[in-house]
Amino acid sequence: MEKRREPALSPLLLAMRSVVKTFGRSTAVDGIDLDVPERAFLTLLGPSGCGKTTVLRMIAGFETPDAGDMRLDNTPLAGVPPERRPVNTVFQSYALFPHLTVNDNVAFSLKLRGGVSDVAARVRRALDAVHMADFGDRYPHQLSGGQQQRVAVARSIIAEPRLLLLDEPLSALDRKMRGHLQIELKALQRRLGIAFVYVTHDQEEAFALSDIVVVMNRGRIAQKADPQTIYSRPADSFVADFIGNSTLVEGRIRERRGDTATIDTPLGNVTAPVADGLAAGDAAMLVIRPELLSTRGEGAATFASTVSNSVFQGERTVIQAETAGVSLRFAAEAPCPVGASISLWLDADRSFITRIAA
Amino acid sequence: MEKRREPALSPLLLAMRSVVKTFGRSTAVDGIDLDVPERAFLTLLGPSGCGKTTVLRMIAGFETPDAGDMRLDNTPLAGVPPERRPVNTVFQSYALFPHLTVNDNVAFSLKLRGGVSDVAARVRRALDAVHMADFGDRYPHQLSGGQQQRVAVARSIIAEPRLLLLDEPLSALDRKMRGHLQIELKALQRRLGIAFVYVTHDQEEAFALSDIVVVMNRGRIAQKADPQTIYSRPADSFVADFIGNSTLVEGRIRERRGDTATIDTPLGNVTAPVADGLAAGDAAMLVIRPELLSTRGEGAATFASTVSNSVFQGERTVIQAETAGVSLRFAAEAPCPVGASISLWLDADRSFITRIAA
Amino acid sequence: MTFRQRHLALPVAVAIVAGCLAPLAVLVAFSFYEVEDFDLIPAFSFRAWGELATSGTDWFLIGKAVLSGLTTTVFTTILGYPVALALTRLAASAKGLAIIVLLTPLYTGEIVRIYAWRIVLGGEGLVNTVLQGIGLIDEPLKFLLFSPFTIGLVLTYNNLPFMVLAIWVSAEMVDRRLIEAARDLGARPIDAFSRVVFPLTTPGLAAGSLTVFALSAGELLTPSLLGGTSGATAMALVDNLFGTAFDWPLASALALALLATLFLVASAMAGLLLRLKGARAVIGRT
Amino acid sequence: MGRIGLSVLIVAAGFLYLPLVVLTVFSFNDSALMAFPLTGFTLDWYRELGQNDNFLKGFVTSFLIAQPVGVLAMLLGLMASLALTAPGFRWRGLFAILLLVPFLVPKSVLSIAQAMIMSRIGFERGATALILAQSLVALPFATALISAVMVRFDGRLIEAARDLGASPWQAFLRVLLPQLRPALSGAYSVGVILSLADLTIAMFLAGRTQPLSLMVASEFRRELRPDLNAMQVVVLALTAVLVSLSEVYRRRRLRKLASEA
Amino acid sequence: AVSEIVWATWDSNGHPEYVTAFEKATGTKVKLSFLSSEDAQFAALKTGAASDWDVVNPSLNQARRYIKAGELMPLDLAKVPNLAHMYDVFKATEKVKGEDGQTYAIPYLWGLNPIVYRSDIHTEEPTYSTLFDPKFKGQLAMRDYALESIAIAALHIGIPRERAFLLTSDELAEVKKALIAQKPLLRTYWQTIGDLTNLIATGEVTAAFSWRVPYDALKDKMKVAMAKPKAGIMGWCDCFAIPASLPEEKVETAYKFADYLLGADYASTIAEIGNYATTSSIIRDKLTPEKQEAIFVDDLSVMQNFMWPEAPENYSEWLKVWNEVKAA
Ligand SMILES: Nc1ncnc2c1ncn2[C@@H]1O[C@H](COP(=O)(O)OP(=O)(O)OP(=O)(O)O)[C@@H](O)[C@H]1O
Ligand SMILES: Nc1ncnc2c1ncn2[C@@H]1O[C@H](COP(=O)(O)OP(=O)(O)OP(=O)(O)O)[C@@H](O)[C@H]1O
Ligand SMILES: NCCCCNCCCN
Ligand SMILES: [Mg+2]
Ligand SMILES: [Mg+2]
Repeated sequence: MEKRREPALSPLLLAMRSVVKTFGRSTAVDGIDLDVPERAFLTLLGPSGCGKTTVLRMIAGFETPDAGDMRLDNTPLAGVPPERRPVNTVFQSYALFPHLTVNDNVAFSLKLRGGVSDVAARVRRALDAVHMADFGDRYPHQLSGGQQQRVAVARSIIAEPRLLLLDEPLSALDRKMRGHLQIELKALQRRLGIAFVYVTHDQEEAFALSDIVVVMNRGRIAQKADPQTIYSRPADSFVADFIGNSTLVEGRIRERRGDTATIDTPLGNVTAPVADGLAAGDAAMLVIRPELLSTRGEGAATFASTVSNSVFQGERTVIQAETAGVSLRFAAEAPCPVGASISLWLDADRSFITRIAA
Repeated sequence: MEKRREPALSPLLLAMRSVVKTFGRSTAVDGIDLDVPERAFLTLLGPSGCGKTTVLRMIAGFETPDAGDMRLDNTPLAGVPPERRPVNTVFQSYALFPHLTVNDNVAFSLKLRGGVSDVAARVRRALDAVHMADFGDRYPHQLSGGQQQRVAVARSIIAEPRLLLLDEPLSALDRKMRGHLQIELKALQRRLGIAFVYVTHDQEEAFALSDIVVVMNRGRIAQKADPQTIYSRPADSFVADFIGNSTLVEGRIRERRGDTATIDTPLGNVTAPVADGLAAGDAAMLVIRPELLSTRGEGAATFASTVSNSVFQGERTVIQAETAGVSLRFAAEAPCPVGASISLWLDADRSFITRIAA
Repeated sequence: MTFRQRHLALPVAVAIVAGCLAPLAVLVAFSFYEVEDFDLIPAFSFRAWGELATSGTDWFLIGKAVLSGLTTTVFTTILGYPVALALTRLAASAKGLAIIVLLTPLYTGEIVRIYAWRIVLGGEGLVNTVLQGIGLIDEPLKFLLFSPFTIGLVLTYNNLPFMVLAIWVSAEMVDRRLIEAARDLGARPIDAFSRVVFPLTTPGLAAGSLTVFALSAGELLTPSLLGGTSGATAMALVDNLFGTAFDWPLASALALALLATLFLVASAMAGLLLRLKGARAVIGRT
Repeated sequence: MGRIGLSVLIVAAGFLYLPLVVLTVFSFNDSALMAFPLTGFTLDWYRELGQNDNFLKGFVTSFLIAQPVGVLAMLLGLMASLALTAPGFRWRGLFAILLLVPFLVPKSVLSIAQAMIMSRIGFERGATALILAQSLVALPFATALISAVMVRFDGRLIEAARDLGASPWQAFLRVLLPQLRPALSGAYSVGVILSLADLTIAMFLAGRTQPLSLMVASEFRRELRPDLNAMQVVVLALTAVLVSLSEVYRRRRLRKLASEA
Repeated sequence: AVSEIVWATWDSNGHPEYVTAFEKATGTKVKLSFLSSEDAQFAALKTGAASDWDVVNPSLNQARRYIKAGELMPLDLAKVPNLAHMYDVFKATEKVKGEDGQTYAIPYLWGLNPIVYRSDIHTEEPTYSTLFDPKFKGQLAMRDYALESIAIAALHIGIPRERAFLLTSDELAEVKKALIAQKPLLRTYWQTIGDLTNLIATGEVTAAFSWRVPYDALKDKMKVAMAKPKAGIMGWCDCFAIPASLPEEKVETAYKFADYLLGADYASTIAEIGNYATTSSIIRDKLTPEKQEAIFVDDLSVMQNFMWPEAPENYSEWLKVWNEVKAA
């Protein structure tokens, strides 16, 4: 396990094709194609109930797809029971064994395997990685929520699988601890060459950690790309809306010139980079990310607007300003009095025109 | 229930005095004083395992304090069973009733009360508020994690208690949904004049929603204040470190003049606002929040430094730069190549000198 | 064919078929026999079934068995729940001891226990002596012994541990956090019981009810030794027909009728309990 | 534990132990009659009992028969419960009905029919026959008890175990089994109790073996003597000791089993 | 020689010390297997569950059904010399003979079933009608046994003792009424003699149709007496018999055992300890008059007064009546 091949062409570890899963009348996963290259860190993002957990459960072997094909190392997964898949999971619900201590929970897979000589040391190391080394003798019900979650993480990484599935593994942790564990996880992944399929609701986490981000919506994949692309060139208005705190302004494309287009919106005409396939006359969406708006900028477009809301969030204050019936959101370093009139500059070259999601 | 008194002097709803709770040998809550005024939105922040849930459980009546006094409306709470406290809880573990549908889970408290005529309508409204109206007939195990969490929120708000305890109520939700629900919760709180005690790991959420933020550390309260104060004048280095992404630089105070002092640090001498009680000669900590550092500023202090890390996080990129053995963190709009030499300006007037935590 | 969990049913089914259904088949055959001079004659005769069909006594006693089973089930349920729930609150280390304490009374032989009850309930027995001693009554209460009351009391006693055990193991599986959630939402302990604990323990209640029903409907010794002149039972009648009367066809027919009736009632009871709103969702999960 | 819970347990224990206290008292009463008033203290009944080695033999026989019955009922009940709760078991309903039969069938009739079949196929009556028949009768009780726990078991834990590399069997041993422990020991105890209390089946199937219940029943046909009480007290004490010991032992074994597997 | 024989019998007939003489004399061990009821014994033989019994114990009045069912072996009486000492009543009985005229069972122990009563409460000696007397409501008991109970009720309503076991359907109906009317007067039906002893000892019952056992057990502790009703005393008698299936090699020993039961050793020990008389006169004259009286052999005419309970032709009807009475 310790010895890993050097990556040749980053071959595919997992391939899912047209995979469908329904529960009774409701379709949880609606025909997705998903490739996980070896050693990749792939993150699933998407609204609550969009099918992320279901995808992980199919990979782990707890749900059987109703249709479609799944392969690991190019071998079909159908019929392979969970224990024979080189996959481990951090469950969204932790699923710690209530009758075992933290140590025994973490040691579970090593003891099963048998013949592992340094179980105690490895358990200790795994618990150290999640800052839980002092809690080895406790039972799960004697731990706080975040502590339980960290044990769940330790339990899954100790087996050093080829593919690790993490279902919101850090959701119950404070920012500081989350930061520590992100670093630990990333280091582990690099050291062992494990591939991760990671579910998180923390977009900063997703962007910071991932090689590939997959945005899901209602059982389908809305976009698959590297974080930068997802962020700056969202495939459609759903992704644009879901990611970040962008303001979306609907309009119609006036004219297209190569990779840019001019769109006619309630804010006026804006010229910006445009998604492939959109042509003059199409209805489209202008995506304005908060950092593209500023009160003292040099951009092309300027909007006179009125502050309608101002919320202190620590490092910054989120301000909402109204202009021509559109609510623009942006971050400022200092609060603004509600009702104040301000001018807003838009860095239109970095905004994006995308298609309207179905 | 619908009719609420106007606030006179924001009288105290809940008062905890020197409350202690131990589990076996470990002390979960170590003598805290906590006041919750009527209609207040109070947030508990703190590292995993610091005692937040335990505080909520004592307020709700599931744990009996080992020592100390708890009063609600100036009446001692000791001996009052949970059902007789005008308090409802969103449990960290949801604790949905597995044998009841979503509708019946949410209707639980109304049906108990009896004589409520519009149960169905109110259930519908509560589910609407959490965007779960379509799931009324499902059983909890047929829901995704985030859906379950939203049902838990709906179930607790429907009874319109005087005090609502929320233990990481939105942790399993995506940013978008979390935003919606934050607005719903805040609106509900205003409309009904309910007081909230809220636990979250999302600091932006805490700052955006709260009237009072309480930072806990190892069963004690490290600081209680409004969000601005917590952020800009952390009571000690623990709070400073825990909140935000500040860089902490240890030093010794050279001299103090009124509310400012000059501190001698590896970065050089910096003059900045200082915490009460610190005097010349004291060891102290300079707190540099990321937004106070910039590559093109006008501040007093300038540090020549080398970029050591740069992480894309969506709206911004977090950059780490080394100078004089100190790692400075700050946010930039665009990534920086690692190894680049940059000059950093510090807005020292807005930084803060605080005491070193025990 | 690879091994699957459900295949475990096979050995069990074989055991029941060989050990129980085969003998029952023999009884079915007997029920169509004739008896002549203490000899069973294989004849396809409906004599036994005809006699059974028209016998008021037989059906009365079958009905009595059902009634006795049901009332005992009800009493043990009412008494069993508080005890079982109290047991779940014991410290883990005390539970092993508790199970022993709970079951030990049943290790005494039934007959000896029955005579102990006579001493407790008799005219010159413990209860009457005490009550007379403190002046609550002048004459001994005769109904305490040799009456339907006695049967009810002792059957409840004999079966209570089984019911407690079944509810208890089931109640141990109820997540305490659910009870807390109910209390938090305004449920008094009694409400938390009826709305959360009860529905979630219906599998245990069903197990306990079946056990108690089967055991008490089939009781023979307690009614006959403590029930006085009201102690007649279908079980005793079956025994009597087999042994004393040597009317095996009728005995077989009666036994089969009794079995069928108890079977119907037990299935209805289990069905009812498991169909309760909550139990279904709980069981649907497996 | 709260005051209410404690008082419930005390009252329950009072009720359950009332007859036992009475027979213990009379086992020390200086009269051959089990009737009030008490006449004086004596150990005669115990002395008499000590001289009657039949009782001891009977007790040992009963105990030795009850153990395998408890174990068999527990194991078969466990198998039946696993089958009943198995996913995709098409014959679940039928199987459940089958399990009800030994529950409800009148035991005397059943054992007569069993005896006839045995004599037909040349299976000798005796301890083995008795153990098998009693286990069959205890089986539904054990199954009901174990199933009640099994249906409420959180399947996610099994998933977690499988995820971590456990085969179904290992997941069963290491995750399900430890949590079934109370139900299993309950099933075992019920088997033991039904076996010790059984008179009916023994009457027809015991053959040359003489379990205590048969001896007590035949003794009691003649007269009720306090040595029966003394015997019962001794039996109780012995059983309590043995049950406690075996409980301790079984817990160890289960734990060991779970940690070895 | 055979090392062991198994004797299925009542524990009161077969205390270990009753058979030590036999064991010493023959070197064969007697293993006692106690019966729980006559019916269980018959059922055990019938189902083959009795294959390990070598000697069985039918009662005189039920012997016929064992014989009819073919469960017993015809006996060679020449192998039981002690038969010579048997009282004539027993010698003469037809109940142990099959339709083939052969003898299948040998009566060896007998007694009578009196009314046992509390003489401090019943100042007049009870008769069967006492058991139907509302004056004693709640203090009376009958045996849970159709044959005797119905016959007693028949005597009570005036049917002559000759016909007490030969009732017509109409008479049975009358008897049934009487028995149902009697129910509220009864404290309970007794199941075993130990049971009845307990009932009398605890004051629950003051008069009951009984065996002699309670009298012997209680006479030193309370005022109890036995009544032998003039209307007709119920006798009982247990028989020796060999199951038809007994292996050839054990038969000799079984005969020896039969002879022992009719011999002096058994008769004197059981008279001494159990207060029972065997069917043999072999030791009668050596007993003290008190002992003779105690076991009813002082006046042999008592045997003439016995009503030997006898299963009637319409026994199943009797049983039905009795079950109906109990379920009423
Ligand atoms: N039943 C218990 N037995 C022993 N220790 C316990 C028990 N419950 C909680 N603790 C300990 O008390 C401390 C506080 O727990 P608590 O659940 O209040 O933490 P928390 O602040 O809510 O943490 P988190 O953010 O991880 O949920 C933790 O260290 C925890 O391990
Ligand atoms: N057993 C089930 N029966 C019916 N519907 C189910 C079941 N399990 C999941 N679903 C539904 O399938 C959809 C996808 O669920 P899934 O758990 O995969 O969502 P998710 O993306 O993980 O959401 P979350 O972020 O809230 O955890 C949801 O709408 C959910 O309600
Ligand atoms: N119906 C059979 C009665 C036989 C009685 N035998 C009694 C033996 C005396 N203890
Ligand atoms: Mg999920
Ligand atoms: Mg917590």
